Amino acid sequence: MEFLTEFPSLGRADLSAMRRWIDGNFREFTRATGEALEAFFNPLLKFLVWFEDLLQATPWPIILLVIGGLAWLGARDWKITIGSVVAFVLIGVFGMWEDTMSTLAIISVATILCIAIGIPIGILMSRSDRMQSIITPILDVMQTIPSFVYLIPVVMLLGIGKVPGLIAVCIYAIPPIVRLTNLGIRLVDADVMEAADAFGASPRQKLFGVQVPLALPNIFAGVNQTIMMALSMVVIASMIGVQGLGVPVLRAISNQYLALGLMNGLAIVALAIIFDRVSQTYGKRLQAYRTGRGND
Amino acid sequence: MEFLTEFPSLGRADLSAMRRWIDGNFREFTRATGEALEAFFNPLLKFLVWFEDLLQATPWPIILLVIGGLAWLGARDWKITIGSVVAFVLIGVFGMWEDTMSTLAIISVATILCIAIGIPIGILMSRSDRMQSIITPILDVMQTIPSFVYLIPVVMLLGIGKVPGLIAVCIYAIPPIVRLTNLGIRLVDADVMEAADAFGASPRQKLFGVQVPLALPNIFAGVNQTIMMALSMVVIASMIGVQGLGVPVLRAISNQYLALGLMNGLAIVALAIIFDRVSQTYGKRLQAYRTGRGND
Amino acid sequence: QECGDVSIAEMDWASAELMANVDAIILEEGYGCDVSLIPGATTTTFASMSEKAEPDVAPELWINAVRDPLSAAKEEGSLVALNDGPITGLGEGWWVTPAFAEEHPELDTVEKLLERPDLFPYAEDESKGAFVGCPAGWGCQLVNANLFRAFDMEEKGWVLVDPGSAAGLDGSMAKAADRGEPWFGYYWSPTSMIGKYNMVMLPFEAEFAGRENWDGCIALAEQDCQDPQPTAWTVSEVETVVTDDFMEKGGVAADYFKARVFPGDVMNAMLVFMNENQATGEDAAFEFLMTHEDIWTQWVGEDVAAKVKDAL
Amino acid sequence: MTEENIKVQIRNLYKIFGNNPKKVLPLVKDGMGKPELLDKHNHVLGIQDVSLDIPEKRIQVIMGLSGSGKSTLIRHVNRLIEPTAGEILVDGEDVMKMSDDQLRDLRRFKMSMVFQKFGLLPHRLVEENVQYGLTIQGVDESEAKKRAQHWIDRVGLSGYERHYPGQLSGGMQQRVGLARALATDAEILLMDEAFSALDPLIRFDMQSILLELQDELHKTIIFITHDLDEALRLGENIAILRDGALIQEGDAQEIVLKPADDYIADFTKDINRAKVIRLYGLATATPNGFDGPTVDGDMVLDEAMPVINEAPDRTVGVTDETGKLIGTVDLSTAIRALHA
Amino acid sequence: MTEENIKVQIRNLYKIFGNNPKKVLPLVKDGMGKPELLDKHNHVLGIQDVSLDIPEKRIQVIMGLSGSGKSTLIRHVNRLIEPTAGEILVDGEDVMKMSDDQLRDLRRFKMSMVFQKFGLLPHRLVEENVQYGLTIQGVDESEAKKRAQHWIDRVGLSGYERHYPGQLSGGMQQRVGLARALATDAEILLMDEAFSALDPLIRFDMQSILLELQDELHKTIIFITHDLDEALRLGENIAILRDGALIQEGDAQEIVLKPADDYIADFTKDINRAKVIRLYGLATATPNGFDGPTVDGDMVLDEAMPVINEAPDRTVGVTDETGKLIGTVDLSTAIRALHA
Ligand SMILES: Nc1ncnc2c1ncn2[C@@H]1O[C@H](COP(=O)(O)OP(=O)(O)OP(=O)(O)O)[C@@H](O)[C@H]1O
Ligand SMILES: Nc1ncnc2c1ncn2[C@@H]1O[C@H](COP(=O)(O)OP(=O)(O)OP(=O)(O)O)[C@@H](O)[C@H]1O
Ligand SMILES: C[N+](C)(C)CC(=O)O
Ligand SMILES: [Mg+2]
Ligand SMILES: [Mg+2]
Repeated sequence: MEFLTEFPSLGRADLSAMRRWIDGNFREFTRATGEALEAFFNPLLKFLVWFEDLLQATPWPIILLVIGGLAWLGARDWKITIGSVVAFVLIGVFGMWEDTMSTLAIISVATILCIAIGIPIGILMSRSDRMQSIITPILDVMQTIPSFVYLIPVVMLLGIGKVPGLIAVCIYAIPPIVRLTNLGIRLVDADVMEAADAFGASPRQKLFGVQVPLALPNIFAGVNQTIMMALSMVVIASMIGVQGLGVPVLRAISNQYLALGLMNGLAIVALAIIFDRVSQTYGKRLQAYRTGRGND
Repeated sequence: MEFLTEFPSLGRADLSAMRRWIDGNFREFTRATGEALEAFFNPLLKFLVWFEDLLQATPWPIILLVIGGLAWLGARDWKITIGSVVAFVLIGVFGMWEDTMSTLAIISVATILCIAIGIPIGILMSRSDRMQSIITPILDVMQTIPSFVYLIPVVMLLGIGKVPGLIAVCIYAIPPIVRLTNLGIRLVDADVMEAADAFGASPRQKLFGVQVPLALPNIFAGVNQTIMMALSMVVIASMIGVQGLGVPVLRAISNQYLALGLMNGLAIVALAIIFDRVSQTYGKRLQAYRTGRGND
Repeated sequence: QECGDVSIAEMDWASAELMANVDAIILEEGYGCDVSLIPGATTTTFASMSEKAEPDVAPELWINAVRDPLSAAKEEGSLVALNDGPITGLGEGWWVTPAFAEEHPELDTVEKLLERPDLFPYAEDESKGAFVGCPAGWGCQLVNANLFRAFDMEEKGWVLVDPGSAAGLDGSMAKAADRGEPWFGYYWSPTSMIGKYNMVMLPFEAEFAGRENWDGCIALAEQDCQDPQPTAWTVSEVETVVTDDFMEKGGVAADYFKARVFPGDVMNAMLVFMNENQATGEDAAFEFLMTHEDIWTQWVGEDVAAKVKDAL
Repeated sequence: MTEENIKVQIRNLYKIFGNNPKKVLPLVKDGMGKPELLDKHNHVLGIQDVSLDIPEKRIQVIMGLSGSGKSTLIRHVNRLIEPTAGEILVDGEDVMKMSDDQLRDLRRFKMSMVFQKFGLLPHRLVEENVQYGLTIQGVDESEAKKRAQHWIDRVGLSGYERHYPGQLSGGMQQRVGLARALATDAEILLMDEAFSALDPLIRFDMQSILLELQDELHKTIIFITHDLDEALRLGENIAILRDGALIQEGDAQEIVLKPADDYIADFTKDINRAKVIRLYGLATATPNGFDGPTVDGDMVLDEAMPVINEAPDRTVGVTDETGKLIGTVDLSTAIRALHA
Repeated sequence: MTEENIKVQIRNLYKIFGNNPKKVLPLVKDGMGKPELLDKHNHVLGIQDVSLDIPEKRIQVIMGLSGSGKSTLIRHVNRLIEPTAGEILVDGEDVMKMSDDQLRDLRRFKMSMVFQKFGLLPHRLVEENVQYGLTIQGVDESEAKKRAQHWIDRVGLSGYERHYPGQLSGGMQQRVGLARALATDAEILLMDEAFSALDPLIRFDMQSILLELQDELHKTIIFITHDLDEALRLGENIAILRDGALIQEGDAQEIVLKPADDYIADFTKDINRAKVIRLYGLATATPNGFDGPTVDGDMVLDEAMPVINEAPDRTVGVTDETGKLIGTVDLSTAIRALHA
């Protein structure tokens, strides 16, 4: 009976020997490559530090102006522009300006990076079923392996701070944009693709002239999810020493300060909504044909 | 200058008074409604406990059989069926059977719940732009407010354990399926919808006869993301008292056991991949027309 | 003497896991309780106990982080501390890696080391020295922040680095120790990390500057501590806390909890055992019960001890 | 012909596409035309003041240049498009004032439609597509299957029941749409270029179906076509649109022989006049009687030519329905009429 | 006529749709027909052993029942579909053996296509759609714009340049597709029911464009149509498909007067024979000369009838290209030929 209800697993000793063997090897690997890796990422670190310092040092009225300007450029919509500026003013009034700037610095870099890397991978994935079957499980691992698990090796390799934080955010936030780019391209109408083929469009011309534009609804759903994922990682990132809104949230948790957590959490949400609305409205503008407003 | 670089925020005293006021009120609310809420969720708790006990008590060969059977029913694909069974055997061999059963119990309930709730909400959302503009920000909050933040009130209301764990998982995992259902329905070809209209299809008939079937590629992308999100919450859930694979992961983190974390993390990934492949292959079967295999 | 259902908090660090599992085995086998273990972290568990009286027992509660609400709860009577020292030989303080200690034998106190921030360059600003504090929310976070001011460390060229979490703190220390890099920061014992890496704790030259300074300033949030004075660390406090529900149900095992004290060296040995074998709390509990009969038999009556021994 | 009931009545219908149709409506009412409206105000004039009575049990053909608003007009009948102004009455009821439920019932039971672009359900098999209207009506499955199969066979798609629309040729897809519309057995059929993708043989066959339906079941059919021969074969009444406006309405002979303007004359110039022109239109009175062979005045020239050719003097007498002589036609007249 | 170069050569082409075409190919080669193949093996026979030589600078019309494989055949010419067996040579080069690059160049510069279902890019404005082929070729923007504008004007869509395809009527969309194909100035035009959604006037105009193009620029055009009149107007050579097989090929006169079988006879029965039958086909030899009016033997009856009617004795002489008399035709003969 015991045999049936308890799975006949490897012996305790075997398992622990195996675990130790893995850990030992990884530790060696860390020692061997850690420094090289750190050196490799150093320029990124320098940039992130510079960018954060820039945001921190810039007088807040200028930041508000820039944010308003970017929102306007992206969305061309007064409601969104004013909403963004008001959100930042509120964040300032409630004393979260500095943390927000730190978070803004790392998250905007992370999101842009994820999108810039994710879309090409998604395109690659849509090219063949083989590619798809190779990339899909990698994405599955990236999304479901608990961040805590890879935080250990990442910290062992790169220490704590912005770079490992950025990596952790990207590991988690890239998959949606990759998947939805792939899906969107695969859903493009076969008749339209046939027409492009018939005119001798090269793979490149098909991609940028037909597939990507027609996949935009899905690609922007991916952008939305990537933004959401990136911002949901703010707290995790701050667990490995990234400054920003995650820090007070962690403090709030351990002290059960509901209001503190809520306020900072809402600041994160506000960033997410601003990022999302600006990018989505930009996406809508790229898809003018769907609302049939061609004649202006 | 100080004024410019430091945002003129509310005074420290005001802010902290405000926070304390919120916290105080919530605490009162908790005491007032906590028991009623717990009673409300009691059946769910009983079910979760029963289901976990069932999985734990069932002899493993039967579980393997059931898993193989379900995989086959869903996917009708030998590779996936065998892969699933092998994955579970490996999980058992590496001594994670019990934790896996616990996680399986809560996550399968959570995923099914999320999909069952999420698709109707997504449908609702696709019905009107007004609905969309109401629901979208709620989803944004659900996805980006750090789980830690809502864990505080959830724990204060319901204590720690399976029910709050389930709630935390669902809050995070529902948004993708809602969003992608909505998007998929909105992308359905206007010509086809017009035909359905012309034949006098009721909203219900349009929905189930046309919109949902044609939105399936997107809905299943949503199912995929919901599964991924649910499984990525296993560790967070174990922070508030849910048994399962998250517990050893947390232990691994606090003790820097790389291999332990990795193994349990991979078990989570394996669950995710099995859930995903079975559901996606099922989805593919529902979309036979896209591969043009009608004549069998 | 009915025991019934008992839930025990299993916190997510090694010593707490061990204790929770030892308690679980003894209550189940010795007292016939029906024990469930509930995983959690210090503060979520504490909140659940004070608000919902669930779980019943927190075997190893580090009270730094929850000092105020805990004393409030004690006054109210909803929580009861059965044991205010379940582990002996607790120690908190500022540590450096062994490689560094060897290289710079002359820097043998905190104060001496504080003059050399250049030896611990901070990755994000190399002109500064990095001092790794506690993750947000731990009691030690407040203490470190206040001591940082008390020792004028900012002027001396230090940055107080927030590691963000236990994982961050452990990782940064492990990485440095593994690679023989310099590392200076807070840690505590008994923990496997300290033993495993042979970390060196630096003594303070300053004397302990009195309870008033510590409790009235150093242990509080920064804004409530206007003028922190340099001081050595106070003694650390861990308690075994139970809910009043548990006491009302008869508190069968109350005597056991009161008597249960793990000597520091034994605890350290167990932690090293766990670490080396990547053992679970359960594994370690059996190991402890089998190899340290001399210790745990003193915590319980003979009949109970006999029952537990039978079950092993 | 007897006094007829009006089945579908369109009254002063306007439809303008663009961002703000209501704003430019007055301009259109004041007579601004389609090109000017497009040029100056960036709105497209879809339908301009169209009024049309479609009698019960008739086939109403609608013709006109590409882009003249035919599809837009037909879509108003079952309110797939909301008009900018005007009324549509079906059986005397204002479609615009119907509740959702009424409208649904109208579409379910009274009308069915064939779309220019087919509008098939890509995810359903051919047989499921054909059953669609019946399923919507709630007809039970086996009955629906039976009726669908009948129409599938009738349009010549037997064997393709379990194919998806994407696996069929254009004309086959169009026939699926046709079978779907016919299967519901609705009183009013809206057919937007329903045969445009069909070859002459199948097209002829499909036209025959329509004529039978109309004959036996007295359906009211609104039929858009570009094919003049088809219009002539089917259309008891033909309406011609240009730039959204209705410019002529009448039976085939009227339109061919008395075009309202050059546009229509041009439009019909390619027609096989031999199949349109009937003898009574050519007969010249013979005050002093005629004793050669006579033919019915309703006969078209195509049929009459060999008769005239064989007749003595190459001249025939022409009679009306009652058999009374109304005049004579000789070969030269006939040939001249054909090549006017 | 002079000896011509063959532009497109199709040799023993087979196309079978289904899960395992290669497996059933031998059955088809052994003569199994389309209905049987569908019934017993669930494969659709698209093209069955078609061989066809299409000479340079000609318009080749392809006709056939709906579903007979016309679209499938034309898609093989630029290899949008891979054949199950057989060869396609364009200018002597085997399309199946081309590398990706060669194939791309072929499609870019040598061929262009109008699709039965239009295949427009929904996200591009009308003008961008028309420019598409040029953009692909790498023609610079202002040049492309100019050429596109020319064709937009030519197909009658001026004013709609900045609309999206979704905002146009079916026929307007079809003309966008047409303009897009014409704008690339390719040597070979593949036109799959390119005018099916057009009204007679615009259709006539578009036919004229094709005839001009063919006349002035000597394009080779493969044209699928269901409209017999159109086939006659355009088609120097007509090929007729049934169930995927080529059953007759020849010029219009041949097909109308000597149909290979009943199917074809049926197919063409509705044709306006007056526009097909030419005098030389009817002329009876006059050994002792003829001194009345003469006409060119290439004239179709439609034009000749008034002349014959006005001629003395209602008889005309018929001459060949060189003006030599080859016989006479009288009115009765002509009328009988029309109503055979
Ligand atoms: N993708 C496909 N899968 C399966 N069968 C197909 C596919 N495409 C075409 N067919 C079949 O091939 C046959 C020929 O189709 P094709 O489109 O060439 O006909 P067509 O002559 O162009 O007809 P139409 O005049 O109706 O356009 C049809 O029986 C059709 O069902
Ligand atoms: N959704 C729309 N948005 C803007 N303009 C439209 C829309 N639908 C139709 N139109 C315009 O309305 C006019 C009439 O279109 P309609 O489809 O009724 O023409 P049609 O007579 O059916 O032509 P065809 O014979 O080419 O099908 C066209 O000029 C077209 O551009
Ligand atoms: C010192 N510990 C990290 C174990 C507990 C705490 O300070 O909350
Ligand atoms: Mg139309
Ligand atoms: Mg075709």
